Amino acid sequence: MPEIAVRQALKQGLEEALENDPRVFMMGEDIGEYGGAYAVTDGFLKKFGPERIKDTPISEQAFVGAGIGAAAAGLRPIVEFMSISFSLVAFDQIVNMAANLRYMSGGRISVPMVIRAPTGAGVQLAATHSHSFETWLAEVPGLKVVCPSNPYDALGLMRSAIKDDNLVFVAEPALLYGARGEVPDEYYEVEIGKANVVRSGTDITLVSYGYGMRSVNTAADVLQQRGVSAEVIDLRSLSPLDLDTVLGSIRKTNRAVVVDSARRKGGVMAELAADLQQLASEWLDGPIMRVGSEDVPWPYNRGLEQAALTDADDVLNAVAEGYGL
Amino acid sequence: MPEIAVRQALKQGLEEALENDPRVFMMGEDIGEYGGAYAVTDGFLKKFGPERIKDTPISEQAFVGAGIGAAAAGLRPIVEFMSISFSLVAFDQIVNMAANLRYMSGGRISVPMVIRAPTGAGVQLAATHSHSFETWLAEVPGLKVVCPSNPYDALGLMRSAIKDDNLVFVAEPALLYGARGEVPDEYYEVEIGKANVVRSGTDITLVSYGYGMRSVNTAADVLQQRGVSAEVIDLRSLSPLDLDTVLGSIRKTNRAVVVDSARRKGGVMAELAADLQQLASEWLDGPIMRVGSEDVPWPYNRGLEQAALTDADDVLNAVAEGYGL
Amino acid sequence: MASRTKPREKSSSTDAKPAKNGKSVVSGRGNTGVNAATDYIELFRQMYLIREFELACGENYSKGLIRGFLHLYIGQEATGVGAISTLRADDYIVSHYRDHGHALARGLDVNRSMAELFGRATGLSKGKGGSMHLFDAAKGFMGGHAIVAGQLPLAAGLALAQQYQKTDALTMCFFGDGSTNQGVYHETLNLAAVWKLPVLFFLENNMYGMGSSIERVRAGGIDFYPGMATYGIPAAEVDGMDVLAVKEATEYAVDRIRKGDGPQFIEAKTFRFTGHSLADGQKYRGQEEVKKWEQRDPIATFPEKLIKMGLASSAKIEAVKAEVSKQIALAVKFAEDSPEPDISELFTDVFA
Amino acid sequence: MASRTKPREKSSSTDAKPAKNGKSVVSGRGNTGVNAATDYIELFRQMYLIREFELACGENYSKGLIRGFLHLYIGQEATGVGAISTLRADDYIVSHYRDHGHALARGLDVNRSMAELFGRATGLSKGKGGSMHLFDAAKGFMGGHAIVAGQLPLAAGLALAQQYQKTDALTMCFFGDGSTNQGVYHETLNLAAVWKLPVLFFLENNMYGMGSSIERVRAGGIDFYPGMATYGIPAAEVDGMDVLAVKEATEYAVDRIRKGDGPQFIEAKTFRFTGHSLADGQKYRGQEEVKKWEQRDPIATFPEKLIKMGLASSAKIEAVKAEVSKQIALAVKFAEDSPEPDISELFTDVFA
Ligand SMILES: Cc1ncc(C[n+]2csc(CCOP(=O)(O)OP(=O)(O)O)c2C)c(N)n1
Ligand SMILES: Cc1ncc(C[n+]2csc(CCOP(=O)(O)OP(=O)(O)O)c2C)c(N)n1
Ligand SMILES: [Mg+2]
Ligand SMILES: [Mg+2]
Repeated sequence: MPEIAVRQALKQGLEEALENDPRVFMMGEDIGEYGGAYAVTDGFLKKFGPERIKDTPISEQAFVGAGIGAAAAGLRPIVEFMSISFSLVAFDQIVNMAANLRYMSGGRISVPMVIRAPTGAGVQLAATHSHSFETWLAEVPGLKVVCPSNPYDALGLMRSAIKDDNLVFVAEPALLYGARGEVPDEYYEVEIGKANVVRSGTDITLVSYGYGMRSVNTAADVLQQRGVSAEVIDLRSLSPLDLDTVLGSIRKTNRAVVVDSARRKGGVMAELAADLQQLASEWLDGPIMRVGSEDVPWPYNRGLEQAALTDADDVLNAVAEGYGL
Repeated sequence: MPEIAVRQALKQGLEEALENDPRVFMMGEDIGEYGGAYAVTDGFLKKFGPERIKDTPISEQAFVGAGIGAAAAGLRPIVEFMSISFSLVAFDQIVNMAANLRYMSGGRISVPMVIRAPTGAGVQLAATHSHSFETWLAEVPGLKVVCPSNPYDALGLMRSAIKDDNLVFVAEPALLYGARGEVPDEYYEVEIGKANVVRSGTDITLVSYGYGMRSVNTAADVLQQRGVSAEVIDLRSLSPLDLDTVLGSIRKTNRAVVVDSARRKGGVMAELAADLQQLASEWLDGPIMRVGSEDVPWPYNRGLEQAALTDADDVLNAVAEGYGL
Repeated sequence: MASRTKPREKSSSTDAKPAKNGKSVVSGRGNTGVNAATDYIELFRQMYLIREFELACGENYSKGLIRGFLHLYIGQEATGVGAISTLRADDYIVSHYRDHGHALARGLDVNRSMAELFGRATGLSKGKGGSMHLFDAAKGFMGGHAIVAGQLPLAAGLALAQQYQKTDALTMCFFGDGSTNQGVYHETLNLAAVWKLPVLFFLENNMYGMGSSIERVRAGGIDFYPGMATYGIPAAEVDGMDVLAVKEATEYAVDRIRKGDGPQFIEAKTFRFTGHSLADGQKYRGQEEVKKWEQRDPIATFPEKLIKMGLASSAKIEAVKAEVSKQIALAVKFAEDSPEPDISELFTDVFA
Repeated sequence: MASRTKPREKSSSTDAKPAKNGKSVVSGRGNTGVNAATDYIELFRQMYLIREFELACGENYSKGLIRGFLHLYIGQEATGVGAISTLRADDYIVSHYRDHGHALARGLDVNRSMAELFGRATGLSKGKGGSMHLFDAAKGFMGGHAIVAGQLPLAAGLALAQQYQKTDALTMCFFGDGSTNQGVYHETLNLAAVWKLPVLFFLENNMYGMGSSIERVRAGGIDFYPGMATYGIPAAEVDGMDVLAVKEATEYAVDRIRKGDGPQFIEAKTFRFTGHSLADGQKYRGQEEVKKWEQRDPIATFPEKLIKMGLASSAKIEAVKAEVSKQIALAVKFAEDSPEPDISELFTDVFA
């Protein structure tokens, strides 16, 4: 199997769709002539032309809203935010318009659309540019949210997202665009709403997604050296959330730590921990331990930023504190 | 003690501040000539004049941002959103500008400002007009968020909010503007960040805030009739969250149900439940039970809306399911 | 204030052809389909239908049978009816929360519209949307949107699809004067112009956004159409109390859009005779101003004109009125008799 | 494209007095305080300081000592220096992420500015803000903001406070051509005009927003100032490569604002000689266009002009250059030698 980077996997997913489905087109700031801020769409303008690769003004509300309208009319728009931090100015369109259209129209209008955006801190862009708003969007009924942690999932989730008849938000960890991994030549999809047991184990369940998988995988390695067998789960999909897979694992391990590289407060892991402790209370040997980044605005300085960011030590500390392992 | 409505209590808090502090002024849509969508500012324009009671265009980004700037320059603006649902178009200003200014300026700039807005579902305004975005704002470092459930707290929290040197978001439950209660003539404040043990009990801790207190209080009455003594806690402040008061109560009752009238998924109660189960694990006889409204867009039809909205029965069911009481 | 309180009768424009108080309403330019008004009587019937519908809504709001926010279209009937009469079945319409008039002019089922306001299972959206969110996708009526100006990019997107699919269909988007102060309005006008989208931006300037008169919230004066030059969008002003003038101005703009000229902007000067919503005590304006505009009530002036011109008898007018009144009474009855949605409906239509 | 690629030299305006290529830079109109440029040499010194600062930044970015996004001001020096030279100590300045030039023109400490870019404890914000978020509240420099156009309402609010406190101070707000497509831009212009706020909207039109030339993202053409009539805001265009022209146009606008006339708008036509940020390969534009503008480089043309006019000797110019180069070298050294912030700083400055 060829090894490619997440960036290429995403590109492949987009390119396939553009080739195979004339309803698919893309919009975003500088995705065309500039080639995309993270080079995911590099070369697309030349290949598919300006009608399908649409450079937009810096008008997030207008072009996301236009994507919603085009989707409501039966097209399959893919909209890129240059950063998930900039999605906030367009939140009303996503949360109030896209997520509610189907419900308010009594099921007559769908919004088959993909929004993609780099997400997360870690590259010293400071407080305004390091957000992880996918954790908020994952709470909104009517939206689906996915977040890949590797090239295989990036391609498989992108394929499913584009085929989905709902708005699917693809949060792309900015720190992982260059991360490499194997991707089969044969066609496959990754189902939205299914978590992935990345590594099976018997002593403790570690759950994360996106960039958080780095810390969790490293922690699992360390634990293994200590003779502790960790089961590692990559959620992949933040909404719908695959509780069953996690519950099944906890039933086996009786212990769980949930880990986010976004801030600790609120978000996906608060939701997950709150649900798990309720649903798995009879199997748990201790509390669900929750790990996340510090609850402060993201600082520019590298040392401070790294101190704020979740790492493998944070995971190991939680394992020790919660379960004495 | 005179009995007044929440609407009047809020009005009194605002009026006092306008009278006593020349730095205080108000901005918002139709707060002046129209008298305010919920009549909280009725009569203010005549009393304080157009320089201090500023009717704004329908430009939430601009006038909230202008409030932030005025606060940064040392004034004490109070900004009203006609509905918290409309705050979303201005989220970037609140989340990226107001919350980060102090951090990014190395502590040199503060934003002593109050934003107030009616919040919540229940009056058949349907999907776009029934949000409870205070649950998102409560996750943002740099912001404080309070939500009163009665006239006493409404006045006391408003006083503290206006005196606070940070941005304090006052979420006012739309269904409670007419709710009456006693308010002393003597000056008092309600400290931001302190929960209130509304009723003490020994068997189970029920936690909520804002409109959710209705369901919780009713449930506590029913439980009392059944011989179950519930301790009832009103959070009042969603950020900072007063974990100590809740933990102290659980230490005594060994049981807890957390209740939100906003949607169940995510939000304040996911955060609280996730923390409590971790911090109170040794005292708990069962899982933290979480209750909230249905995870669907808010429907217009009254029967559907009421079915979606958290009520006392939901609380009682959770008490029974979690603890067999 | 004078400029605001005096209703205007003339039309003017920056680029588009000025609308005259035209005569020929039967334009024949492909007005087939959904609800093309083929004669004067039909225009009157639609306006009267809207008026009676709104009066019935007000009544049933007082009775508590309609709830939430209710925004009536009374006074603005000539605008929506004149504009929408120019459309084809494959065009889209996007509206805001003051949407009853647009919905009825588009020919949405009167019974199901009323039932939606009553929140019943037979409503257009099974009672999930209510007054502010009327939808009928099959008729290209894409809502009913209650976040001020939030509907504009949706309209641009529908138009983008029409352009992408290489049709000559278009999207007509209604919005109010107050909504122009929302940032997304500015963004959408520019985007539509840059991409030459087939969208007609239709401003119903009724002089107030809730309790705020234009002068109090806009520095550029009460006329919006001149500023369209900044976006490179041709713009015209029209007398929104004159259904024929509205129709003619709109036909001209619609024609240009179908030819691929890109977006057009029409500003109709009009007035809502009642409060912003049923909760509005109208403390912010005097009754003389309202009275002045009421003298130009299209429901009264248009049939008078028809009779004077010999185009309709007063008997015919009365017959139309009687028929409409009956229809509205039946719609109210239909709504009242309709069942509430089943509680299971709470969970449907969230995802496709 | 021609109109874009040819740098303009003339100034024009809709309402405000056209800026001539003035002579008298020592205006004496209350220019006391922070950083009033009292003579031509000082203007040159500031421009050269910015240029050298930016070159040093680029170098240290390559070395990995400066990280995150880095946007240089190279080519635009005449704009910021000319504009800011007109301000008083009690005026505010608000900038965007391309803020180094504005910060230095305002007289922010060079060492602490550089240290902030290095993320050190001695930085203006202790290393928490970085290049895009320079602040010095004591000097009225209110940031450095990285959400496009997000700084505009902040500026309006600072001006609102100045008005509320009945001072004749004002707020100068910088933003780029690309930012005008953001909704909040539209909202803020209108709000400031309705309330007659003492704010100077200063557009640095450098022809591109990241990789997008104006024509590709704006339907109204490359001139923004004519559209200000829609907001009732007086507007002028000025040659942003000519520091004296910028200074004079700005003085005129500043004067009117201090007299209580409300907001003013200045559009300076200028050009960034380098990429949008250090990550930009500039695939979207040709080097001839850049070359053309480089011929008008204010760092070269202004001293030439001074020498030709006999207002400065080339020895003096060289002396200034040498002094500035030394200052920048010292600033880099200061930054390099400064300590990293203590990890405890992570948790400070979140709440007051
Ligand atoms: C973003 C947002 N802000 C505020 C409101 C509340 N609101 C609803 S309608 C309205 C007035 C709109 O006036 P206009 O656009 O002139 O339309 P009209 O009601 O006159 O038809 C306001 C302020 C809202 N729905 N959305
Ligand atoms: C809301 C938002 N969208 C997108 C961006 C990414 N971005 C940063 S700068 C920029 C270009 C801005 O161009 P312009 O306003 O002309 O300023 P210039 O860089 O030319 O000085 C873009 C698109 C952002 N920071 N914020
Ligand atoms: Mg209006
Ligand atoms: Mg630019």
